[in-house]
Formats: sequence, structure tokens, C-alpha cells
Amino acid sequence: MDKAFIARGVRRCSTGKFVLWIAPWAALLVFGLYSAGLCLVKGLNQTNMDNRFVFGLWIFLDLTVIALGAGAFFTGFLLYIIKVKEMKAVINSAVVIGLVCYSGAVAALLVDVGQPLRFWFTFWYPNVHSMLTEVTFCITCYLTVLAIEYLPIVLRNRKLRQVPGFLVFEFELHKLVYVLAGVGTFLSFFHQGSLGGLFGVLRGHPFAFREGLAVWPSTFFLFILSAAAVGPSFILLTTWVASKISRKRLVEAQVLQRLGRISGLLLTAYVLAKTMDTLIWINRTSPGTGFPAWQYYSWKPFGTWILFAEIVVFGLIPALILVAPRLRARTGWLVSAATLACLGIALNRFVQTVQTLALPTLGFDPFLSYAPSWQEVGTFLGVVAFGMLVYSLSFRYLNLFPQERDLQAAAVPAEEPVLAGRY
Amino acid sequence: MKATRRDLFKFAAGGAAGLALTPMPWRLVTDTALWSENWPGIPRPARGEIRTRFTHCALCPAGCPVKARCVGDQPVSLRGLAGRPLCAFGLTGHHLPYHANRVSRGDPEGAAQAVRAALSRRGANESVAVLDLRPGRTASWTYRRAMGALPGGLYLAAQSGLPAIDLRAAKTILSFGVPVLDGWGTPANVLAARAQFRLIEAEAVESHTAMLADEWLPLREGSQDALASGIRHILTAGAAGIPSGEAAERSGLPEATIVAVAQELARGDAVVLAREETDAVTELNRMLGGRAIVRRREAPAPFHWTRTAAPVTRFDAVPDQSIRALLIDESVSDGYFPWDAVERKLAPEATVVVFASSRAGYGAHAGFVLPAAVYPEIADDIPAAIDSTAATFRLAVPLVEAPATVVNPTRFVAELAGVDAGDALRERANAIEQSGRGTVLSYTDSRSTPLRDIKADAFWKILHEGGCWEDEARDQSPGEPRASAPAVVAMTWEMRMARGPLSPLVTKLYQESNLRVRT
Amino acid sequence: MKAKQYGMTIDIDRCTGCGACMVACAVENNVPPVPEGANDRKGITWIRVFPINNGAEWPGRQSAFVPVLCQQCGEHTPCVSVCPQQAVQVDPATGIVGQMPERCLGCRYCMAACPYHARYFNWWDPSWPAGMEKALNPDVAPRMRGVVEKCNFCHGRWHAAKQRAAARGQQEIDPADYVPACVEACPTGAIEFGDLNDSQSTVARTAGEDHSFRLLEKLGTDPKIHYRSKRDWVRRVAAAPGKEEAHG
Amino acid sequence: MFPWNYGFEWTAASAIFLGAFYTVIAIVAATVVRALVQARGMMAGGEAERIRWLSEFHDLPQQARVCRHALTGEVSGEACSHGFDCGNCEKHAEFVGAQPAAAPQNIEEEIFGMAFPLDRLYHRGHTWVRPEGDGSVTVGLDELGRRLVGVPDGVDLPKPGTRLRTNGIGWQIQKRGAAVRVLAPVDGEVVDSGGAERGGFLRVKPFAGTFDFRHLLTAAELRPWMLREMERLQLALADARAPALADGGVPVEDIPASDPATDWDAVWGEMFLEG
Repeated sequence: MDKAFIARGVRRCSTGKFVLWIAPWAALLVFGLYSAGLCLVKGLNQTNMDNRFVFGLWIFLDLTVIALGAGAFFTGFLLYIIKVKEMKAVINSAVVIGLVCYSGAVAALLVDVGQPLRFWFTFWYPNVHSMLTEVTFCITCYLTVLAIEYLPIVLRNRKLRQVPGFLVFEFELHKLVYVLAGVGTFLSFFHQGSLGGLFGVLRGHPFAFREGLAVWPSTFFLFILSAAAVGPSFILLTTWVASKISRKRLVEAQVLQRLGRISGLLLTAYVLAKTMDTLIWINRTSPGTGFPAWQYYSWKPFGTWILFAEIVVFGLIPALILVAPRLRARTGWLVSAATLACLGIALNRFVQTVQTLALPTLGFDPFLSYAPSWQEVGTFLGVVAFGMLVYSLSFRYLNLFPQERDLQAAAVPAEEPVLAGRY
Repeated sequence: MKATRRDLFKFAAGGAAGLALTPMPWRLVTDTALWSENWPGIPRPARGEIRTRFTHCALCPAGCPVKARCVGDQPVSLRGLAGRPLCAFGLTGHHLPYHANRVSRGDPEGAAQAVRAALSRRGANESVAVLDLRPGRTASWTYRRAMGALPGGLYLAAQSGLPAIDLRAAKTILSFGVPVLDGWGTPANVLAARAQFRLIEAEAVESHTAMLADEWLPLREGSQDALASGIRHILTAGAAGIPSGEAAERSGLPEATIVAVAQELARGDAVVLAREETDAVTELNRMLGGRAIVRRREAPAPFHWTRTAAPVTRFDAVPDQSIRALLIDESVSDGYFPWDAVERKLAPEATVVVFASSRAGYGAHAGFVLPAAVYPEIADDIPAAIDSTAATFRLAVPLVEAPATVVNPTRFVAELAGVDAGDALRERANAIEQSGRGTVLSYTDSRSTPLRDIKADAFWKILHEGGCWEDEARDQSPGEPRASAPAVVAMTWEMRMARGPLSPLVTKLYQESNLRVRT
Repeated sequence: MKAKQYGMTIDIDRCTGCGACMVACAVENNVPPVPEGANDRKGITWIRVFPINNGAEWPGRQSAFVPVLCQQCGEHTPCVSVCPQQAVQVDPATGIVGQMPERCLGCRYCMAACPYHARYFNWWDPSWPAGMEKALNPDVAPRMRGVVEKCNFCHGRWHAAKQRAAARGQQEIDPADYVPACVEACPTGAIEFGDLNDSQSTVARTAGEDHSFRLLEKLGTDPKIHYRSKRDWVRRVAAAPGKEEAHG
Repeated sequence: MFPWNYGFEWTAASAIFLGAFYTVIAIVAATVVRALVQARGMMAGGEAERIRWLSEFHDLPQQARVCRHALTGEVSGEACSHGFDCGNCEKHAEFVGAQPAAAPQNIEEEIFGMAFPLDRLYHRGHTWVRPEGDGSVTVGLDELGRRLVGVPDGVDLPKPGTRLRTNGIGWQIQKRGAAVRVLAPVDGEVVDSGGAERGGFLRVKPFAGTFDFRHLLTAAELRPWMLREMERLQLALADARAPALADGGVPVEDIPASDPATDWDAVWGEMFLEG
């Protein structure tokens, strides 16, 4: 019944089937909204955060999804700034992913603050020395940019495009999209960085504190690098998952491989940088503040294994797989490496937020643990559900994968065309 | 012309744009910010003229002087005087009238009738009794007089004529679970004397006193007598008590430690304090014969009181099932008897009337619970603390007006017995004034004057505006270490937590910090 | 008028852990009682007394109490630089780190930044038992839900003292006239308060004494709260970063 | 954020930070505004149709966009990059220069049992253009197009005076609830229209002077083109899960009638070059 909205030449499941698919996500979203509502109305006492564990699941979520959403800016950068043509096949999808991640993160942040009504204070009375100010400004700006980048994709919808004005505007906006891509890259660069700086500047938490360049601690640059490295991996992953779920070929194989290769190279660079940074931190920064680094890892369960996992298991290994052409060529390896990389970033953000807060600073501090309340988990799931919904709807009604139509035509078993081989 | 959907969109867009240019949205956000600062439910503290008033803290016999900062008549914070600091409880005294589980209403008439009825039904060897949880105050005299006037009336108290402890005369203190450094006696005195005595705290758990004591003996629960008589055995070279080996066995302490403690006590000027005074402890004290245990002369009382007052009956001396009607004054308490101990003394279907401010006490078991005033509403005097060697007379002057519903226990009992106690405090004050003994310290000008230089009215005035009378110090006659006392639980921190009344702010100590949690 | 550096010296050997300071502080600053469901990790205790021990068992066991409040850091004050909207500022005239609740967004970044955990978040709206709001201190406004607060050396008292001085036509506050509630309440006088810049003041003297130390000094935040103890193990445990013996 | 806000200081940090912020805002705003302005201009200039075609062309599958010279094998199969506007394609000029279209021998070509009169030129959107004596042209559906639609439920023909744009919407055919749009093969003004039952035809006169026919297919290209079209039709039908064409792919008179179950909307979209 919604055929009029679905692009010509691509096949989509029946409306009923689609409804069945989104219904559970919608339900989850409602639950999430309820949980978030509780936190907004009754206050943050609904969460299990406390005066020591001031950040919890939500900040972890924010850092992670924003890192994964980096695919949006980075793909745009590759396509429009350094003209990597393959990226054309995934740019739309990347934009949607980015939009989903960033809007989700911002929503979670609004619930996370104690006085959401005062969100505009940060813009009104900004303390330009605070990493959080930088994050807030950049993320809001970039979210706007993403929205503007998303607009043309929406306007190309089969129904909307019938309004001549939309099509023309889309056409004109698309001509200028490289400007937006440039701005997006600039903004992402800074807020990905400042998200890292967020914890890197915490002089009070030697576990997180890092020295660096000028006002930026080393984590600033590590976050940029890691986000750029994992962004493509996540695009790769989502594209693969989308094509598995929709049982369609969405992009040509070499596109995914190209993504994997880029991801791999950056990941390698990141692992090297991270290793160096860790060594400097263990041998200079941390002892300098009076904290021998080994003591952080004396608190179970956060033993040195977590460091190993972060750098080797979820860093070096996927990096090597992705840079090796032979392995990369096999979808299984490609996808699992991308998955590892994404998990690695999540683990890194987890260490940055949760482990930092769990570790004691004072001699008589206890080591704390924290488990989110159902309201926190609910809000978290709500954000995920929101993402799934937006992506599913976009996938159904918008043209996320330009190659899909051709690949589909090619896939059709064309039986003996008339006078075949005439040309 | 007809409006199309397009026009609608245009209108909406235009409207939004236009609205953004008006001050309205900006005004709105500013207002939300203001609203977020004082949305409903956030009280605005009352402002007004700041006054200073004096009283004494009636929460424990330390009776610390209190300097109250008031807005108008409402105290907003309490502090001690120089060198006489308040404890965590005293500092929050002005919250007590508002504590959550306060008794708000009761049935005085019904209670009175019930007691009268009980009196009429009283069997030959049955009694009607008042249990006073803070003996030695003027109210106690009133109770004694009332009980003296009533047929079969008994005045019950935990202990009578307890000896005082002169900390200045103690070199070594062996304490069996007494919170010596945690609210015992008069904290100011204890702190002043702290440097001079060595404290050995024998207690199963590491209480605050145990933490701060010079030595902590983590003896087994309930092995106090074993340790005491073990020590006695050593001191008497085996003449009395149980062998130290056995004492070690039972208390779980190394024998060497016990011997060391004994030797330390033997050096003289040692005193043993116990939360539960038992024969073993008393014997040990008698044997040590330290100068620290002294007899304190009580503050003078009007002659006709002493003539008509009922004697002080020790609670445990009352035969079981013999009390027909029991009136318990719980409005102030320095200790309490476990309910089963009380119940044992009651005759079947006995009438029990409790005067209490907090529901957390005996009220649960009593037939009648009458709301009583709570500090700082009460007008009462405060008996001398266990560590003050001279008698004192100081008043808890009401800082806050008590609710209309509260019943004055003394007046209730007095009326019951037809005794006139309308102005007991004043009478007592006059009696003291006539004795001409001791000195008066006025807090307002911190001058202390011999009592004999002061007129009765002036004395009364000083007592009310912040001041206290202290008996003249005289050479102490050694106090008689008393034989076993009834099982009264001394007012400790834990007990205050359990029975209240308690300011909700004290939660800072045991719930919002791990300061008072045993880990 | 010479800038002041208000600070404290806390003698751990004299602290009896009675908690009078905590209660006095709460009374003075209109900190609400704990709501249902709060614990020692959600409560608001501008000054908090921690029991510590030397980790040994009896008879070697030793215990002490360490009151911890905002350390009023003077150098790279961790909470100031991180606040996204200038709700935290150091008053150059007094050296006191001030928190503006009505400016606070409740992002709690400053709390994450504070190594002393001396900052507290209002997880609930403040509420008092019926009638008790009459007993609130008129000089301090209660804070709303969702904002961060912390010790400010009883700013209300500083303000009052300032006014009294002005009334007397003086610039300077009479040192005896301005004392935070915890200092006033401490029964053993374990807490000294005064101007660290004034070499005559007790704090300036005692802060310099041997056996005096500061918490996590090596972080370089230059706290204005100095601690003292003659017991080595106390200094070791209290001054040590994290735990110095390994954990299983 | 503004100098008059509380706590604002003119420090290097704030200058840099806010400077960067405002620059970003400005750039983003400028971009959007520019796009809007341009779009307005385009709309006013009646460019909407051209742009629609361009963006639809961009969405067409590879094998629908094959260059006409690739069809004839003059170049190896590559997609057109000019939206079938051979007028400004230098490659096309070269090829035509190399061998000008020879005049047709016979008057009609029969391909797969369909008659294609050679007195006219053909457009990739399955329309033909027949020059009339008076300088105007007649425009109509070609045979395959006609058979694809069969008997239309209705035809919306433009009123006389309507200005057509090449590759813009010529007219629309209603069939089975779907609106099949037929691309206009030439620029020009409609003077007359009719023939609804045969899918409709238009009489068009040029805006000024003469028509530009350079983008239209000539006789020589007809057969290769139709072969490719038949392939595409096969694919489209297979794609729409329709049975292959009867007897070696000779299209019947009314193709939709032969198999109502098929998703004809998709097939039409494919064959009439809808993006």
C-alpha cells in the first residue's frame, strides 16, 4: 500500500512484514521514552549513578555511538574532499547512521543532565576552557549539518520528488554538499577530540589524565584517530547487516573491502599511537602524579587483561586482518574484523568512563562498582530502538544504496535474451 | 481563494520565523531557568530579627549550655559555649519538635480515669508506680511526693544515689563497653581530663571509644565478669576470682594481656566503669579503692518535699506482677529497661501510661501513650552528670512552644495524687538560694558570682536567661562502690539511634557517611 | 586590601569522629535530610568524616578519622576548568572555590574531575519534615534538584561577617568574626581556620609544621586544607594515592 | 556567547573559540541560503523539468543509460553522461561527422513483429517524432510503448499552449491505478493533441525557428536499440516475476492484458525511464 513511496526498481518486503519488523522496536522506543520520562520528571534519583559514579551507562553510550557515528563525517570526507568514488555507494547510509548516532547521543545527554531546562546555559555562558563546552558546541552544530545532509536524501523519496521545488532544491544543495562535508569534518575532528579530552584533562584522575599538545591531552588525538578508524568499519558492518536482513546485495564487494582497508590502515596507526601513549603514561605521566600505574590494575576485575584486550585483541588483530588483502577479500574475515574493531572502540570508551570512575583516588577510598538501574537501561534501549526505526524507515523509503538497483538487475537470472550475443 | 496545504505550510513556517523574532521565546527560556531555581516545594527560609537565647541541652545529663540563634522566636541553629561544645545530637536539638515519629495526640482524661480505676482495684500488696528514666531532677521530686501521697505509691528509678566519677582523680580507666569518649558524662570534662588518664576499653566490637582508647581489649561478648574476676584473681594473688588462665579462656584475650592490664590497674588511682554494673565489677572497684569514685551531695530541695517524698525504690527490687498501674515518664531518658524486664513487674491487666514524644519507645506496649513535650520545648532542670562531683542546678528553658496537645507528666501525676507541684522549679530554686551555697555562672556576661550575693529573683532571672548554679566544691568523701545495679541500658549512641528522638539530619552520620556503620 | 587565602589545618590526632562537624555543616547550610533510598553514595555531606585504619588486626590495629571537605584547590583547580558554563569560580579575594547552584546544569563533570569526591549532587528535590523548614538558616538558600553543591567555607557566614565589618566601617573581616560551622562545632578544636597568607595566623603556622601534609599533594592542585598527624601510619594511609598495597 | 553575557571575557581563547563557532554557523547558513536562492532561480527559469530528468537519469540503472553509439557497437558499452542530450556531446558530433546517417532504404522496419515507420525519429522514452510539412511535428508512442500500455484507462494530454521540455513530462497515461509518464521527445509548444485510445499523440510547434533532433534515434540505430530494449523488457518482466514473452519474445498487442498479475508499474517505470 506504501508502494508509491518506495523507489522504483528496488524490491522491498510487504507493508505487513515491515510493520511486523518495526513493531518491537517501536515498543522498545515507547519503553525508553517512559524510562527517560521518569528520569526527567522525578529526577536522576531514578538512576543508579551516585556522587562517585557520576557518569554511567549513558555517557558510555554517548561516547561509543559518537565514535561509531564518525563514519558519517569520515565517509563524507573521503568522498567529497579526497574523492574516493567507491564511497558514493555508502554515503547516504553513512549520513543516516551519523544522524541516528548523534541525535541519539544528544537525546541521552539531555536526560543525563540534572537541569535539562538549562541546556542553553552552556551556549549562553560558555566556559571556553572546558572540553565539555567544545563537545556541546561541536555536536549541536554537527547534528545540524547532518540534518541538512539528510534532507536531500529525504527529498529524493519517490513521493516527495514529485514536488518540483524539492527536487530542484535537492539538486542545488547536492552541488554544495562538499562544503557541508568539509564543515562536518572540521566539527567532527574537534568534538571527537574533545570527547577524548573530556577525560584526558582530569588531573584528579591520574588513570585518565594524559599530557599532550597545548591545551589538548593525547587522548584528544587518540579519540580522533580511533573514531576515524572505526567509522568505516561500522559503516561496513551496518551495510553488511542491512543486506543480510533485507537479503539483498546493496553494494559491490570492493566497496566494503575499500572501507575495510581504510579502516585497517587507520586502526594500525591508532594501535601504534595508543601503545606509545600507554607507555609514556605508565612510565612518566602516572608516576608523576604519585600513582604507580600497576595499582590501577590491582583492582579486580579490571586487571591488566583489559589493557591487553583493548590494544591487542580488539586493536591489533582486526587491524592486521583488515590490512591483509587476502583476508579482507573473505567476507567472513572482513566482517568479523570490523566487528572486533567496533567492540574495541566500545571497550576503550568503557575504560575511559567507567573504569576511571571506579578506581579510588584517596588512600581510604573504596573501589566502587556500579550497575545501571532499569530506567537507565530503558533509556539506553530507547536510543537503540530509535536508531533502528530511523534506519529501517530510511532504508525502506529512501535510496540509501545507489548501487542496489543495478546489482539487483544484474542479479536477475536473465534467461536467454533474444538474439543473445549479437553484440 | 481557498487555502491549500501549501499555504498551511507557508503560514506555519512564517509564523515560526516571526515568533523567533519576538522577545517571547527568549523570555520563555529565561523564565524556565528562573522556575528551575525555585520550583514548588523548595522552601524559602524565613527572615527576621536575629536574637540569641540561652538554655541547657536536656538530651542527656551533661546538660550542656546552649546558645541558640533565633529568627524571631524560632531557633535556627544551636551552638555551645567556649569550651563547652555541643555534640551531634545537641547541635540538631532544635529539629526535634518536627521529628517524623512524634506522638501527636493522646487521651489524658481516659488515662487518668484508667489509673484511678486501677487504684480502686488495687490488691493488698499491689502498687501504683512511676518509673522515672531520669532521676534526680525536680520532676523526680514531684513524682516522689505524688507517690508518697498515694496509697501504695512507688517511685521507681534505675539507680539511686549513684556515686560520681571524678575523672581528674583517675590515672587508669578500665571501661567495659562504656562509651567514655563517645557521649558519656560531660564530654567537655572528659576531653579536659583525657590527657591525664589512660583508657583501656574492653569491648567486643571496635566502637568509637575503642578506636580512640589507649588500649582496646576485644573480649568475647558477655565475658566481662570473667575478665573482671580474672584481674581480681591476679591482684589478690589468687585469693579471689577465677584464675587468669580461665579468664583468658573465656574472654578470648591472651593471658599476658590480662596480667598486663591487672598490673596497670594495680598502680593505683584506677577505676572500672561498666555499661552493666555487676558484682564482679563492683568487687574489683572496691578492691582498687580508687579516689575517682566519690559521693556527690545532692542539690538542696524544700524541706516539705523531703518530708513527704516516697523513697527511691530500685526497679529490680519490686516484686514481680505487683504493679497495678505504671506511669512511665519517657519524655527524657538517660537509660531504659528492656520491655520484658518491665512486663515482669506488672500485675495482670495492669494499666500502663507512657509519657513520650517519640513513638519508638515503650509506647508500643502501653495502654495509654500521652504526647509529652520534647527538648527544646520542655521546661525542666537537668540532674548532674555522672562525672560532675558537685551538684548543679540548671534549667532547660523552652525555646519553642510545645503543641497544645502535649501533656505535662509531672502535672498529670501531681493532679492524680492531689499534690500541688505548680511551681516546683521555682520552689527548688528558692531552696537552693536559701542554702546560700555555691556560685552562679551567668552565660550572658560569663560572670560567676557567689550565690549568697544574689537575691532570689535575680537568681531565678539568671537561671532563665542562661546561667547555672554549681555547688561549692568540698573535699570529696570516697563514694561507696555500689553492689549490683539493675540491668539498665545506659544511653549510648546506638540507643539514641534506636529510640530517638532524633533529628533527621543525624542521618548524615550513619546513612550518608560510613562514620557510624560497623564494617 | 590584601587578598586572602582562607584555609584549614585539621589535626587528625584530635579528631574523635563524633561527626559534630558534619551535622553542624548541614544545619548551617540548609542541607536537607536524607530522602528515602539514599545511601552514603547519594547523600550530601559537604564535610565527611572517613574512619581509617592501618589495615592490621588486633592487637596491632590502629584507627583514626579523617574529615574530608572541599580542599579549595589553588592551582589548576580541577572543577573550575571543566565546568562548561562558569558555574564554578575561584574568588580571588578569598581563594574560596565557589559553586553557583543557579548556574549549574547538573552535568556532574566537576564531580568526576574532583579527586577528593568533595562535590555532591542533589539527586532529589530538598525536602524537610513538616514544620522543620521553619528552622532553616535564613542566610543560605536551599538548592534545587539536579545541581551540584559543595563546601564553600560557609559563604553565608563570610557574607554576614563582611556586612558587620562594613557596619563597623572596616574593610577587613575580624578573623574571630568569620569561622565556618564545622570549625566552630568541633569539640576537640581539631580544625583550625584562617588566612594562609597571614603569617600571624594559626593556620599559616600549623600548616608549615612537621607531620603536616595535604591529600594527593603530588597532583599539584595545591589544596588549602592541611592535615596533621604524629602517627606515621595515618600520614601513610591518608596521604597515599589509591592504595599502596596490592589488592586481590 | 555574546560580549554582554555574564562572565564573558575578551581572551584569546574565547575569541578563537567563538570565532570558529560563528564561522561554522555562517558557512552552514550561507550554504543552505545559497541552495535555496539557486533553487528559486531554477524554478523561475523553468528549469524544473530538466533537473527532474537529470536526477531521474542519475537514478536509472546502468543498462538503461547506455550511450546510443554503444548500442550500435561504435564504442564499447558505456553509460551516457549527458542525460541523452546528444546536442552538447562532442563524442556524438565526432561519430556523426564520421558517418552521417544514411537515408533509409525502405519506409518501415519490422522488429519482433512490430512496425517502426522510418518517416520519423525515435526517442529513448519510446516516443516518435514525425516532422510535418509546416515545420511542426507530431509526437506519439512508438509500437513497443503502445503495446506496453495496451488499452489505456485514460490519458492526460497537455492542453494546447503547454510548453514541453525535452525529457520533461510529455503526457501521462492512466493504467491500473498507475500514472505512466511519457517523456517529451522535443522542446516545443503543444498546438493540438488527441488519439487517446492509441496512447495519445501531440502536435508540437517549435518555440522558435526549428527543432533540434540531434538527440533522437535514427533508422540505423533503431534495431540495436530495440534489441537492448527487449532485453531490458525481459529483465524487467523477470524482475516483476512475469512469464517470459510468448514465442521467442514477440510482444503481443496488449502486453499487460496477457498477464495481469505482474507488477506493471515497475515494468513501465523501467521501460519509460522513470527514476
